[in-house]
Amino acid sequence: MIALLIRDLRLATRAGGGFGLGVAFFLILSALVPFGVGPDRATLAPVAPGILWVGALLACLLSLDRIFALDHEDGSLDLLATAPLPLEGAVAIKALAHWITTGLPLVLAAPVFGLLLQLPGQAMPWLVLSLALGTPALSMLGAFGAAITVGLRRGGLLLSLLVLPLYIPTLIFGAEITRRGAEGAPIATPLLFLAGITLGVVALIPLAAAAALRVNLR
Amino acid sequence: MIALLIRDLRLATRAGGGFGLGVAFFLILSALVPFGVGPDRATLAPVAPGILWVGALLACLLSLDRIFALDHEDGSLDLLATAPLPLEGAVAIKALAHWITTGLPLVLAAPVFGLLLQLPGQAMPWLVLSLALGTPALSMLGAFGAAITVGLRRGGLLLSLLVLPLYIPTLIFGAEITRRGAEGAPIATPLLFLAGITLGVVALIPLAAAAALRVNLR
Amino acid sequence: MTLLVVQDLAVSRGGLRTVEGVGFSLDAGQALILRGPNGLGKTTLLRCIAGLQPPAAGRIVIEEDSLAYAAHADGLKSALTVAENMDFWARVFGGGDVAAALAAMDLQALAHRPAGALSAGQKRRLGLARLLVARRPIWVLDEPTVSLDAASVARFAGVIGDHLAQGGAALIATHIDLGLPQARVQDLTPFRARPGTRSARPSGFNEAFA
Amino acid sequence: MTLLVVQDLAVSRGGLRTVEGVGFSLDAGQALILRGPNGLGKTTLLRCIAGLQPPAAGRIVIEEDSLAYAAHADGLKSALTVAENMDFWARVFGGGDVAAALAAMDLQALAHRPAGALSAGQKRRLGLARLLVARRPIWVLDEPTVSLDAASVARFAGVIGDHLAQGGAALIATHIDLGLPQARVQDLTPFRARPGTRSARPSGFNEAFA
Amino acid sequence: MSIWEYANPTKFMRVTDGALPWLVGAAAICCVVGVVWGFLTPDDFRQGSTVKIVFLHVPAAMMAINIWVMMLVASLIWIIRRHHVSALAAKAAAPIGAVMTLIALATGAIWGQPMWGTWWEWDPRLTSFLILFLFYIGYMALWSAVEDPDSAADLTGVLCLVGSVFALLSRYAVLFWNQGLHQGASLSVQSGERMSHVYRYPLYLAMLGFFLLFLALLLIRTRTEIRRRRLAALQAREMRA
Amino acid sequence: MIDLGRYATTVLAAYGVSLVLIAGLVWHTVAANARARRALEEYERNG
Ligand code: HEM
Ligand SMILES: Nc1ncnc2c1ncn2[C@@H]1O[C@H](COP(=O)(O)OP(=O)(O)OP(=O)(O)O)[C@@H](O)[C@H]1O
Ligand SMILES: Nc1ncnc2c1ncn2[C@@H]1O[C@H](COP(=O)(O)OP(=O)(O)OP(=O)(O)O)[C@@H](O)[C@H]1O
Ligand SMILES: [Mg+2]
Ligand SMILES: [Mg+2]
Repeated sequence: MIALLIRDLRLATRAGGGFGLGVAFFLILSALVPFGVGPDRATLAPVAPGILWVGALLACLLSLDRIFALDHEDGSLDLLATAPLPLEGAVAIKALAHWITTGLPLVLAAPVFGLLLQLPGQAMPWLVLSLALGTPALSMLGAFGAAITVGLRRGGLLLSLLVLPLYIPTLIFGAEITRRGAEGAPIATPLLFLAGITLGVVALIPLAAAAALRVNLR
Repeated sequence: MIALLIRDLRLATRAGGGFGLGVAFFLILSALVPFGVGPDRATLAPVAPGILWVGALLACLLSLDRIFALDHEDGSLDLLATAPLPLEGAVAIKALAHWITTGLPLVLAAPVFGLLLQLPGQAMPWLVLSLALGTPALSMLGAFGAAITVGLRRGGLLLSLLVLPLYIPTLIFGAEITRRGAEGAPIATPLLFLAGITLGVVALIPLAAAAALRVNLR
Repeated sequence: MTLLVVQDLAVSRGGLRTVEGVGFSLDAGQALILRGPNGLGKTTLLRCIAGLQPPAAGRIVIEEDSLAYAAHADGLKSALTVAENMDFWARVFGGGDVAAALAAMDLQALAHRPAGALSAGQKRRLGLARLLVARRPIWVLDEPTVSLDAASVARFAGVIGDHLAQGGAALIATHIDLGLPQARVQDLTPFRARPGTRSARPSGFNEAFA
Repeated sequence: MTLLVVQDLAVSRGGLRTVEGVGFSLDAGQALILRGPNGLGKTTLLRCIAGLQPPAAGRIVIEEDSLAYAAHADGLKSALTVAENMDFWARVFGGGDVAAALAAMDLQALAHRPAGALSAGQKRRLGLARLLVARRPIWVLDEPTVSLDAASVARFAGVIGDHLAQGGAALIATHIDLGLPQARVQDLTPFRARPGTRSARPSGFNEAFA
Repeated sequence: MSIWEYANPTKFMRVTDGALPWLVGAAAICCVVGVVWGFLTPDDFRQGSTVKIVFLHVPAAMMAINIWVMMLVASLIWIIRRHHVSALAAKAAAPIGAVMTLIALATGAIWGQPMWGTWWEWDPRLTSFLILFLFYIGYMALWSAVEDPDSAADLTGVLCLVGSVFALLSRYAVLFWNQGLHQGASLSVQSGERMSHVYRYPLYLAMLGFFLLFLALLLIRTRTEIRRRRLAALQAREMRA
Repeated sequence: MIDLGRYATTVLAAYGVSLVLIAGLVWHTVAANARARRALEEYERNG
């Protein structure tokens, strides 16, 4: 299991491995939105929490297909399935590796992008907290979508289509936390919900993902 | 050339070919943004043109890697390069096929998404017009980015990173047209610029893309 | 000691049976070579035995986690070096001496080269070296010598011989001669699922309503 | 008539020369088989002749658009049927009788099967059938018979024979016997770029400042 | 005789062959009578003639949800007992459900224009329907993307399970999200009880009609899928020959 | 024709859209069914 985690992280940091590209994408998106929307603080500030969360979600989404597709292509996945690891564990580890290479950098870099989008200062800690709580769920759900589409050529967009509706509750609560944080409103309820979703997802989705993977390996 | 166009379109409409998934992604994005930003018309309407354009751009972006990556993987690209087609022509055709399967549906479906984001009615025609003018440039620039990243494993996010800055001018003028349309302001200048950009891109980028492709095939 | 027993096995691919009625058993120290024309169903049969797809009929008796499968794709990461690739599989399969495996397949000189920068035959050798660190008694090999030159084929035959001598077993699908005199050869052609007869019925879904 | 002349060719891969000083010429009706151990540089040499990478030194004289290259990857679209795949390549290369090509490689029965649902050997046969619709005099083939069974190898040897008889030529890298008695065989081993000597210097960038 | 015997395609075909004409007739009568009757009801004092839309809107909305539930049940049957007919029934139901969702959305949007002065409002109920529509689309896209029919059934089954959980979750999330922010235009005006008899009976009839219509279409589509499977199997058999 | 008052377009549009959608669905269902049946019958006759 640890060997798998180390390998995935090592692959991500190798040339072309895509480490940090999630952050870069997030940066570009945060930079693009003002171009599309216009630069005034009055227009930007109210939508900043939402845009930041949508951006984080898209940055996650773009790298999802790598979770299994490459391993499937080069045959590693077949070999992993015959290895003495439970497939559920392998799925969870791969989702974890995805989170470490994509979600974690986003969490750490989020305040910078908050600045770009004129997010009020007092919302920053909440932005970081909500991302830290929510992104593991995004990675895990993404792994599920990736497992479902892995056999299919060009699963890319289909993957997005399947995964995005699953992201909605996380997105709603995450953005709500940040927005309430910006307004100084109480955030206990959405925080609880978000934590609950993440826990549930991390506990149960590996089973579904492993089942889907087994079907696709047939 | 026509054989190539027909093959690409046929592949797109086959099972898993991804036709219409661009629109689906656009739909999902338009549906997600309000979840992030909040449901009020007052917050949504002013950012709608920008969000719509950013959404169209991302929908395009997500399907870019398919332009060459699949052909590279299965060796078709090597064979195409040794075929009696000018590579520039092949690139242009593949960009055209990408536009027909991704850009065109976006243009046609845009008004519906405008509704979701509370875009004022009088802006609709301008939204459609600006997308119709701008998306060919997006496809062509995307083909260039795809050509540059084709050899690289996991070019996906790198591709986004390279292409997004190239998209900025198109995005600015496209969103500006829509925004001015919503306010009833004159739109001649950005329209001209947008048309100019698209023309220039379509005429010149195939050369650059073919050159990049040749390097990557070495 | 019998490591693998296959009884009256039928496998299906794309909803259609490919071979049926296949039966054999594999004892420690034995190698069995499966032959048959292209498209007969050898790959499907091996995947089924490796547990990657369910059989359409029949039984496969095998101890859990006793099998190492080498498919056509080698499962190599082109960004990792040869040694890193091997290390990973050694750790996943719990053990195995990487250096010895590399030496056995003559890959020491390439140990620090990224796997993507190997030639076709070198990649294949690396894929086969993985078997040595998997420490599994049964090797299931699908056309293992594709792209290998004559010297490498001989070297690999030696590796298989050692494995058998240590009480292992090997099940190999191949079209070319491996130079393994001790191996039994089974031609699968007679087991082709016959069309027209009931037995060639589409597998599953109430036999396509026969 | 001479179709291809190679003079004093050196090719490099990953910034390092693999073979050098290679020279041969290929006339109409001739076949040349290149042999050499794994990793020598056969694939690199063939890609260079196919125009996919520039030579490090030496000359390749060949008419434009007179060459069909079959690499290890077959360039098949798994979502398209066998016939659609062939149609496409036939139209790109301007001509060629698809039905005849499919018949020559015994693929008629599979014409309407998606290429993704073929076995390894069937895919390979389809990849080779493409040569027949390309209508190019020179065939450059990199291990063409990988995964083929004995009957298919013989069939393919027949196809090459016909091609040569019609004034074509073939340049083939392979490790196994193709059953082409009329072919010349050239062993590339003596042309291995020697390390240490000046000639093995890294290719390009002013010979790495040599 | 157990209900599972209908999982035998031959039996299913035979039984539905006899039942279909009756079902189609009943569906047609109920739909036409219900909707026309609804169309002829007098105007509401507050909503004017727009109240007539309710006879399409409510049955469609009801079916949109129920069809997803039916798909969930069918998927579970497939996953647990592996009855092919039920997997195919789930596949056949999805497009019907998607169209029903679309009708509810479209009539709602058209209705919203005079009532709320806007085509679209991010009201929780409307939003939930949009999300439901997305789930339908994803489900159908997955079916069409997977080539092997049994794998497709397995994968869509898993998706349907997970999707159902998340559809419910989304419903609560959306309610939470739009709490107190909304302009209060959500006109769940009259609950069924308070609805006057003039509207109630045609509404019930239209609901019955939509339900029967769904059943009829479902059976026909399932039969289509079964035939397709058989044809594919026969063709594959011949190809191998 | 009954009087729909000032909401005539709204009501008619709602009915129109629904009708078109349902008609489309029914047509698709019936056509696909007929196609599948014909294909299968033809196949069983020939082979
Ligand atoms: C655009 C989207 C709309 C959607 C998705 C939608 C959805 C729904 C749903 C799910 C129901 C519940 C059906 C049931 O519980 O059986 C419903 C009922 C209803 N809707 Fe809509 N609706 C929309 C717009 C509207 C508009 C604009 C109006 C009127 C101004 C409206 C009026 C009603 C009425 C009167 C009912 C019946 C309430 C009841 O029986 O309790 N809806 N709608
Ligand atoms: N997805 C599929 N749908 C239908 N038929 C398939 C599918 N995949 C493979 N087949 C068919 O199943 C048969 C068995 O394939 P398999 O790959 O097991 O053959 P094989 O014996 O390994 O052949 P080879 O020697 O060429 O590798 C082939 O005839 C092939 O055409
Ligand atoms: N990207 C690379 N960087 C460095 N060296 C490379 C790279 N790719 C290939 N090589 C080396 O170049 C040499 C020639 O490779 P090539 O693929 O041409 O060999 P080959 O003769 O075709 O061998 P085989 O019979 O195994 O296919 C090999 O030793 C290989 O290790
Ligand atoms: Mg095989
Ligand atoms: Mg080679």
